Amino acid sequence: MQYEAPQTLDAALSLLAGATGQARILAGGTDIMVQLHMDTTDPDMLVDIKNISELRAITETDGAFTIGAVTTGAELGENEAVKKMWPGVVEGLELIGSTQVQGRATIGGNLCNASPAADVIPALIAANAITNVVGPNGSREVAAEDIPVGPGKTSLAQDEIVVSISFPARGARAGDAYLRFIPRTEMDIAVVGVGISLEVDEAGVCTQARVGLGAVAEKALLVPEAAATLIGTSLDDAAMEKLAAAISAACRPINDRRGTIEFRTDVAGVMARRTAKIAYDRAVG
Amino acid sequence: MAKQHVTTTVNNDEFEFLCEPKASMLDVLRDELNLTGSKEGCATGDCGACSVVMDGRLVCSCLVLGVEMEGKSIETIEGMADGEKLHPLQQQFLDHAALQCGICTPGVLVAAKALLEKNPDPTETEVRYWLAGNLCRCTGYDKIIRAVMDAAKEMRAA
Amino acid sequence: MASGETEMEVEATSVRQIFRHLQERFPNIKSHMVDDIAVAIDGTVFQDAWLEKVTENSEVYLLPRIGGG
Amino acid sequence: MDNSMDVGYSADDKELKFVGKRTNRPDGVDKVTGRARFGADARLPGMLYGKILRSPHAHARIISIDTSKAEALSGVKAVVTRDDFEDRDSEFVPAGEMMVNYRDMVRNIMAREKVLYDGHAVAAVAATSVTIAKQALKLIDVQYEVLPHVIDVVEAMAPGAPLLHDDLFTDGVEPKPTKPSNVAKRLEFNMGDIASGFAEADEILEKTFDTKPVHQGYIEPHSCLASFSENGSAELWCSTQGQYLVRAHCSKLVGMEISKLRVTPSEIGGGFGGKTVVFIEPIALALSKKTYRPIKITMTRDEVFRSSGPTSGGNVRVKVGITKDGKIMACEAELKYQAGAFQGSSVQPGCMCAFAPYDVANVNVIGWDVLSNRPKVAAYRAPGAPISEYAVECVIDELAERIGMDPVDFRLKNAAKEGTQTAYGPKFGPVGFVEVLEATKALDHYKIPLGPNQGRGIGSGFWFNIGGETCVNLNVNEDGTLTLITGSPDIGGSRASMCNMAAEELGIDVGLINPIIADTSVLGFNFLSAGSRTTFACGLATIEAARNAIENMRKRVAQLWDIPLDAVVWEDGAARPASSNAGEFEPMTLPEIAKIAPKTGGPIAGHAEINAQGAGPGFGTHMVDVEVDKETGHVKVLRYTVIQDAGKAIHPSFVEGQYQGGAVQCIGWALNEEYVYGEDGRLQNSGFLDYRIPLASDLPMIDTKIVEVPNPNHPYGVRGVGETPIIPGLAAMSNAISNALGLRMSELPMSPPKVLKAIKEASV
Repeated sequence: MQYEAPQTLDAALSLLAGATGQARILAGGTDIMVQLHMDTTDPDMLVDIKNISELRAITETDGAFTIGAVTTGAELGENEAVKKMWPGVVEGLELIGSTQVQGRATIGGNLCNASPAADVIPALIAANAITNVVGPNGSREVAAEDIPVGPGKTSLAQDEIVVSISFPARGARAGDAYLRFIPRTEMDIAVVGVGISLEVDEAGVCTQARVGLGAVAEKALLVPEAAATLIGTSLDDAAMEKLAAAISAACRPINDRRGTIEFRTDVAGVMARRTAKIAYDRAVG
Repeated sequence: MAKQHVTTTVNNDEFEFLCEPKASMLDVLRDELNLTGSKEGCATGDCGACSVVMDGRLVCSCLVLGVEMEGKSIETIEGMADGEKLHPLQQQFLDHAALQCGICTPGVLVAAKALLEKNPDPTETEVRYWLAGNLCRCTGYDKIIRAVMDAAKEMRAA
Repeated sequence: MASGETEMEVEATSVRQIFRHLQERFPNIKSHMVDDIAVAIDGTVFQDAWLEKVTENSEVYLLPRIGGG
Repeated sequence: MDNSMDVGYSADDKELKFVGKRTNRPDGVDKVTGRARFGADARLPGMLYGKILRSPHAHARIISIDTSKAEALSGVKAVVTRDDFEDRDSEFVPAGEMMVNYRDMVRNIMAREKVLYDGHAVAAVAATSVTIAKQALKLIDVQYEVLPHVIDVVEAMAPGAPLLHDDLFTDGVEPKPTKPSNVAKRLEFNMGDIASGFAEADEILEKTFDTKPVHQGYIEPHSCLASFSENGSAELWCSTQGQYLVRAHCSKLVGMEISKLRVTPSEIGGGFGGKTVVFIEPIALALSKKTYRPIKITMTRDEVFRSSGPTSGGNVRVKVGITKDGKIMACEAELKYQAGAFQGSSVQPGCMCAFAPYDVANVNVIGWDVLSNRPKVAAYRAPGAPISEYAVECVIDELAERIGMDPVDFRLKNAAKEGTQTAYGPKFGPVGFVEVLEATKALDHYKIPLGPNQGRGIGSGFWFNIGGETCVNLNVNEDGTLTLITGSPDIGGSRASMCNMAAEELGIDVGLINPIIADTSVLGFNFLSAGSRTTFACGLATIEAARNAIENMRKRVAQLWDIPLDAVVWEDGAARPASSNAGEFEPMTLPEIAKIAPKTGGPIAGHAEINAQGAGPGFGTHMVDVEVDKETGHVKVLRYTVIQDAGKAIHPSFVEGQYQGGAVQCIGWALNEEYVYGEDGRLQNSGFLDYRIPLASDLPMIDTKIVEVPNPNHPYGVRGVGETPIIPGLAAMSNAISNALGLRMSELPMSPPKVLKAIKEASV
């Protein structure tokens, strides 16, 4: 295996384009290192993208944030501006693994690892985040929910790199949240994860909402029918019941060592209600 | 598999070594640099026994490639005491009997030190969550948490 | 104990002598069973203690050896 | 041992200077600086790396093993398979921990006719690097005939279940079975008349409980370094709870004389019973014997879970009858324990402990030792007891609730005490269960009001504790310091306890004693650091060695002063004339005696070679408060208190540590830990990510209350404390959750899906 740590995006792209055999991008490495140890990946080349400055930057333009793909959980957690605007996204990234993992795991890595149970993806989906991708043929924008296509699989080509993730500007009365269910209090993979972002009017009525749902399907899902249950309501009990039902209906989980179909379907609804409440409280302020 | 040349700093000492690209920083520390204080409990980032600080960030050395040490500054358990003077955390761990078998201790100490440098006055809950990635099977964590809290107090008073 | 007997009186001054009596009386007892037995003499448990003394009125119980983690 | 050993004084009648004090841990600084050398920290010049090929099948016949391609790989120095280990006859021999059958052990360390579990070793390679060794494993061609497998204990007992061994006939049933089965053994313990006991009962409750296999979860993987010499001797460095047992097993499995194998125990990174047997050590020796190079083998975490020795899962039916005023009249239980792929589960101690905490006239306990396609179990803290006592304590708690009696009062009413006849054999000597329960009742914890969705649970537990073979040398050095040499690996601070006792005896400062854990060439046989024996047995030997050293020093002084030995006494670290009648002599201090030792007969030492007897049983009670999230089934532990009789806490910090660590292992076992197998019989959670041991963030502080009812068979009253703390917590947790929810659960772990399911079923 060859290891390369290019300093520029162009150099990284040409390494990927010129690779013979399998080339993989190394961001935080918290998944790839485990796969290397367990002998479940054997790439011919690893391209470490952490030294590329555009991938590290966090910028804001008129309330719209762009976060570099290799921003770690620890770094994002220290950025007060992002935390204020997108607390749910920060929560999603910060919930991954331990303090130690937080020092390494990146927002782009968690997205591109494409785990069905990834914590940041439902939050990104809810936030309507756009992924900025570059490849040999230039750049393109891809909605966060369109990056993963199945467990460990993305819609990206081998020679494409996620440079950053952009978040739209939004009104003052907006809030987002991410909650997951795990058996312990830390260190576990989500059994269910729900990200919700919403905006309310002056009367506290929800005008816009997006709901992302993780760990209950082959990939994280955008659930518009769940969002629809919130719009036009003040998240009263009836709306919350409808939300839970819509979420449970969207679940198509499996039985595995982390949870049963029945449990995941039930708890997804519970988590959705709790997440919505937090997002709403943040929006109302 | 061609080895790569790496220059790095560990506990303020400069090291040069040749590294297999797949080797982890933990492998390098233990097998190349003979710094066996960092322990391998899982090699998958789940136990924290290999915790080190790299350029100011607490990381699991099993989740970092050895070649990524190039140009970095690493702090391990071996650099924690100042000559014969133990770090307050080390002394508090002894005073509190915060270790039984001692295999998790280096990782816990490195992680706790990183916490106190960032947050000199943590609550018990903050200590518990910061150390959630450091598994200890012997102590039930009680004496570890007390030792960290008391070390924080001692360091604030100093 | 063999043949449904659960209590017996033996004359012995040591644990080893008790075991000998048992093996004479119940020839089917395998030697490893004797090795695998502990005794309690008047409430105190002894393992592998052939030479331990018993007195005339000692209450001796046989029990399986105990290990631990 | 000389049981008439003069105990001198009881713990009460003298001011103790070091016993009972929180002294510095002699190995502490090395362990907080990273200097301490654990199993994987050793290396030798010319060292090769060993890796083991493991079965991907739960059950398969090995048709052939072709290692030729692996052997041809550059850098590979040796390959071993079943052919490199001589077969052994089926014969049970006592080898410390339990009876051992080397025919089974030789098959467990390297599969022979069949692989019997996912992860069973099939071949091993020694190569110049780990990378090459791993590559070589891929080149070994093993042809398997895959066979049907069975994982669950009840299914394994059913007629027609896939058979692991076609020559296994159930022992202990009449008439002797003519057909083989997976049931290795039936055992039964009886006392009184169970039928009439139930006839006198007003309330009878019968329930069946299920527990899953769990792993000890020590953080340090097994690791060893073996070096065979051309002269037929070998050295072995490894992480173990007993270097002498490693020597016994390895010399047998590798075929060498005991004197030619020298085993050095590394610092041990946790064991809890799991490091009482051998897995990789004979393989490393065999590879070294082929290459005459040092061989290092370190298990990965995946291998630790798949291929070491977790504890049994069990299925336990309990029936208890009580009078309406709370007297237990009859107890019955049937225990089915998984042994794994070879016989020898912990069902026997499980049976013996089941009802031991209670004074009951009529008891019947039946145990079954059952094989299935899982790794052969090893000990895990009080092996067998947590499973049976969990079931019993849940039933006891529910019965107390039925008759409206406080659960502590109910236990107090029935508690075993001195003179209580146990079902497993002896009558108890002095025991502290009543004192433990009274201390429990007095706790502030017991009075704290609970909020909504919160519950409080109590559970109690009993463990025998043991003694065993122990040797200690105490060398008086020429500068007046002492070197204390023991053969018991220090798994949680025992060096400090030994030094406390030696210093107390010698009347000198504890800092003058330097303790060393010896390799097998230094001392005679020492049993394991297990069974809660170390502080008791190694402590007895340490005390005896100290007294022996004192006697030797008194002899020298008596000769110098030219007075009889009994005219010289030892007080406060010095020899003194017994009275003014003995003559006028200035006391001679230990350093003074040591300094002139060459001129008075040569070096001075004390030693002891004993088989420690008379261990004192340990009783404990745990009290826990939990809060249940009724929408998700998630359980949060709010408060936890461990109350246990230590006999005497030689070093209170490490006694508390045993209580706290045991309690948290209970929490893990109760809430989340379990071996999860797929339909294919393969383990699905062989890492700390999905084998979920408790984290710092999951827990509150663990409060402790040390009760001290001295064991009369130890000079300071020690009972041993390591095992009992893992027993009471399983039922305490279950009872707390039951109390919070108003429903009773009867399986472990009480993971969120199971708790939520129980809530939903109860609300239907």
